[in-house]
Amino acid sequence: MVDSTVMREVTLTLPMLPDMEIAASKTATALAEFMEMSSDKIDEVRMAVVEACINSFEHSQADDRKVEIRFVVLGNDDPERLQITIKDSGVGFAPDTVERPRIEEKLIAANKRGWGLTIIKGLMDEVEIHSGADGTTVVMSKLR
Amino acid sequence: MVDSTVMREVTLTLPMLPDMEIAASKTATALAEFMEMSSDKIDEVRMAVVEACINSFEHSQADDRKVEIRFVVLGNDDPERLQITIKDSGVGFAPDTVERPRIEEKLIAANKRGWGLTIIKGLMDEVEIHSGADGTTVVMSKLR
Amino acid sequence: MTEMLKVTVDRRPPLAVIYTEGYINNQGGEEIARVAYDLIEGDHTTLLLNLKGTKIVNSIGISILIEIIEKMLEIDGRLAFCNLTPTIEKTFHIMGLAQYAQIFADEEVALGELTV
Amino acid sequence: MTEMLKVTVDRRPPLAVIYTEGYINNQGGEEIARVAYDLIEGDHTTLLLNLKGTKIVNSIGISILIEIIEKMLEIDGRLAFCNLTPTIEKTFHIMGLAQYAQIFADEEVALGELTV
Ligand SMILES: Nc1ncnc2c1ncn2[C@@H]1O[C@H](COP(=O)(O)OP(=O)(O)O)[C@@H](O)[C@H]1O
Ligand SMILES: Nc1ncnc2c1ncn2[C@@H]1O[C@H](COP(=O)(O)OP(=O)(O)O)[C@@H](O)[C@H]1O
Repeated sequence: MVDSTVMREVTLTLPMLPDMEIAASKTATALAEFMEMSSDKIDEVRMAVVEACINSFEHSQADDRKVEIRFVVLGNDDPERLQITIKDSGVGFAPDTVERPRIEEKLIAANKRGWGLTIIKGLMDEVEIHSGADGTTVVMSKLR
Repeated sequence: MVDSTVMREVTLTLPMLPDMEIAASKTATALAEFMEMSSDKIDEVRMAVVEACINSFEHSQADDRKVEIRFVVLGNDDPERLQITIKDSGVGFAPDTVERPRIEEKLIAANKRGWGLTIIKGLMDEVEIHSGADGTTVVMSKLR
Repeated sequence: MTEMLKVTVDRRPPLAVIYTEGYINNQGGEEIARVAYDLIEGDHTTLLLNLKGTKIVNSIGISILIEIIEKMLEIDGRLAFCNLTPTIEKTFHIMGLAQYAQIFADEEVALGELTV
Repeated sequence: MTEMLKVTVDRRPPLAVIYTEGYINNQGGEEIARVAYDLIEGDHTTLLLNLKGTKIVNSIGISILIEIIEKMLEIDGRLAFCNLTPTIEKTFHIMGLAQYAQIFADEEVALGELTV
């Protein structure tokens, strides 16, 4: 990751309840607009945030039913990168064992799900997933 | 205040830096939209949130340079009320000694400022201000 | 409470255009599927999903759209899309969905191609 | 970085219409004031502020608008507003500002009234 200073840091704590991912996507929009990111890139960030949130909502089984999100604007003189960290304290999973979904298979499979991580990786510039018994942390970022 | 249950609670921590009030206003929008508040009321909430944030930014002198915001959707069966608490750990002030600004005077005065609290009270349904040596907490709410 | 997806339909047998307005999440996807299956029962074999009013989708919603595509392939019909936001279009490409469902810029272009 | 307010002007001496686009905060207010004072110097005595492109203002920005109103009262000119969002209009009423600056629904109505 490029070395740059934190210019702004905002944290958001969301309950794992329907539609709350939209709150996260709006907060992300505010920071991305502050950075003067293009509206297409802002849209990509929004979608990635939504996917990471619903993954925590659906899969984490976290007892506290909360997701913590940290938005950081990084840059040296100007905002260069928006880094978003989405953290749950759930059961975790092994990211390396998740198979990349293939549309030909999904079209005939009973379970058509399994696209979230693929979408996040496709829309963001950098994605790291740390997961274990303490929960899951997705760190993703987008260059301006 | 009407007795009702917390249906959703979202917290946001913002740095006291230019434009960060917009992040708070967007998060507020997400919750107000979730409640299906009318777009005019949502706009009123947004403006009140902006005013409360910039008051903390400008006047609190808080060492941590942070504002904590709590958004709570209250309701028994359906969302009834959006309560927003904006808290800083600054120097505080005595709300009762703040004079209500009068436009005739402001028009000829050197200092034309002093409208924030009046606007907040005018736009929200309920406003309580707790302030002291530990800082200031504004609790405001809007009925759907 | 939960922002509901609004779905409207313009029937032009054997084609039908489905318009959406709002967030295509779990419920949104199911609402579209319900409408699509009704149309299929009514012998509409080409469905055009006009997403002009949809600025945001999630992967659960898209999974339900994949179910509809599967169904269309079974009956030798087809599902096409138009008026996608650049991000939704990019997402469909990331997923490879674009191979199984045509994507058109707008409804005029789509109808021109789908009705020949 | 900070979302800057865009200000454009349509000069129709002795009137001028000022159009804004974006957030009227501290800097936004100052930008409007700069433009307004230029117009006043250029003998424009009636200014119409069309806020069609402004969905949000803050009280610091409005305080700067009060300065402009003061200036206009001094020179026997006037400042009027049009295309306010309901919330901005409500705020101006809460402040009593509406007594010192006329508020019109849209530019057509405003120009009709201001140019008689
Ligand atoms: N925050 C999380 N906590 C626990 N498991 C997760 C989390 N995020 C993803 N996973 C696991 O990774 C799998 C793949 O996730 P994803 O690609 O988003 O697809 P989907 O959510 O549709 O299954 C999930 O099915 C789940 O098993
Ligand atoms: N969070 C706060 N911390 C300390 N003082 C405050 C705070 N909010 C308001 N005040 C005090 O109350 C006064 C009135 O505030 P307000 O009505 O918003 O007008 P303005 O911010 O333009 O002065 C401020 O000038 C300040 O002295």
